[in-house]
Amino acid sequence: MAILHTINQSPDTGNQLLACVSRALPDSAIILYEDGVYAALDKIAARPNIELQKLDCKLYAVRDDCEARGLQQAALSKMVKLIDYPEFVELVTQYDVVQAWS
Amino acid sequence: MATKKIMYINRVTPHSGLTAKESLDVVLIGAAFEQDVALAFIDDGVYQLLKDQQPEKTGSRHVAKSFAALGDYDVRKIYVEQESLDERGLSEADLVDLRHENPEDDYRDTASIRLISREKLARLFGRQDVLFNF
Amino acid sequence: MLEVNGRVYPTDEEGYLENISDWSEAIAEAMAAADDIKLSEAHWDILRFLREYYHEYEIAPAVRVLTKAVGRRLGKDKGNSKYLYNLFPDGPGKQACRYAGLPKPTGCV
Amino acid sequence: MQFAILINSDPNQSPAVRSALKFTRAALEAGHTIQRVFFYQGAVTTASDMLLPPQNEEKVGELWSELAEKYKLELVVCIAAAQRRGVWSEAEAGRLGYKAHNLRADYTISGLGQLIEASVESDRLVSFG
Repeated sequence: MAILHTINQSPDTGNQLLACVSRALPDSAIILYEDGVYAALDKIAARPNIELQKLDCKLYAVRDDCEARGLQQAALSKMVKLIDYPEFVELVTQYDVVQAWS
Repeated sequence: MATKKIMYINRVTPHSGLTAKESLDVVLIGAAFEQDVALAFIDDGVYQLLKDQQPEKTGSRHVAKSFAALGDYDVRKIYVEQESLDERGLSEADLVDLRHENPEDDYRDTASIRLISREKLARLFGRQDVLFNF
Repeated sequence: MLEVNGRVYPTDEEGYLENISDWSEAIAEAMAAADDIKLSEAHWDILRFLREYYHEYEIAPAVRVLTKAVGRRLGKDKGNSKYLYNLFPDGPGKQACRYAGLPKPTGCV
Repeated sequence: MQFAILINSDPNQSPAVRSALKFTRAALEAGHTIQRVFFYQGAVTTASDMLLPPQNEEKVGELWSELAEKYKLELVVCIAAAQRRGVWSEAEAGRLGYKAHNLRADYTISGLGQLIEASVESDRLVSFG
């Protein structure tokens, strides 16, 4: 039973991302959206404690939310795949349950 | 109606707004639907279960007191993450004692709180049909 | 609003007391009288039980929970909905909680 | 697949109401169905007809109405959360003696049971905010 995690907070606003990363299992995926996309910045993704590159799970960020915030694709971690809402929907159908961190 | 595994994950402090109370409201109303229900307290959510809270000092609601009624609502599985307690210097002795009558054991009075490791709880999340986060 | 012995107590539009601390036995009797009910010792058992339950848990229990909790604490002969509905025909959750000065039961909305 | 949508955050404090709208629209356009959209906690103010943002800002409550009309969506506002935050249907306001009411057309006020029912009867619960 694989989990789709969603994160909508900047890692420096709350501790959603840390809470998620410390509990994410290898077969799960993480979608960063709204302010959650700031974690896709290469520099932040690589921070100690976060270290998204060490996670085995798949990482996605919502393209509109990145572009709205002026995050250029070149500045984002290579680990992160940009998605649009139809792909967000598709991912929800592929995973067994959604863990929407609050 | 089908029976699903529903877990309510509580991750916020109890006195900073309505969230803890509004989370409990969902649990209490949901109890009438006779689903397979569990609560989990992780991160700052473990503060919700601290005993000796005196919310009347600040005019907030006493959710810890209300949790004690969960047994009457047939909510019997209350998971508390061990690491979240450890990180805050807390132990089970600091928490309210929640109890229920266990229908699988001749309705014997049974403790509802189960300490669970972060890793096991993370696996348990994946075995649910529905996750509510508050 | 509810007037008892010359004093006026604020209630919400459904007749629940706004301040739980305003409650007295005279208030319960006045609420019951307005519904043409004379409170018996059997009614008082339930009302006292509800007061204690609320004091302990800060929850006005829904009828299903009330039934079970009464059965456990006051005996199985009282912990069934027929017995409770006989005492409180408008619904033991709502009516008994109102007489006991509690808010509307959780689970009624 | 059938989804239940839960939205928790105040539309003036968080983009959650808007993100949920985008998700719901994408799901419907992909041929999925929406069991119910449930507005809880701060999100209930989405349903107020008496919010007046400046003219250059979108009314997200209205966008939901448009989507609801097009796809016959059920938009349900939690009664307990709504009463706390001043969102009233004409019927509820009348019953409790308030003169004003502000629930937008296309939204209904109901209990938390609707949220539980939607989450049990759909394939996935997706929460925002």
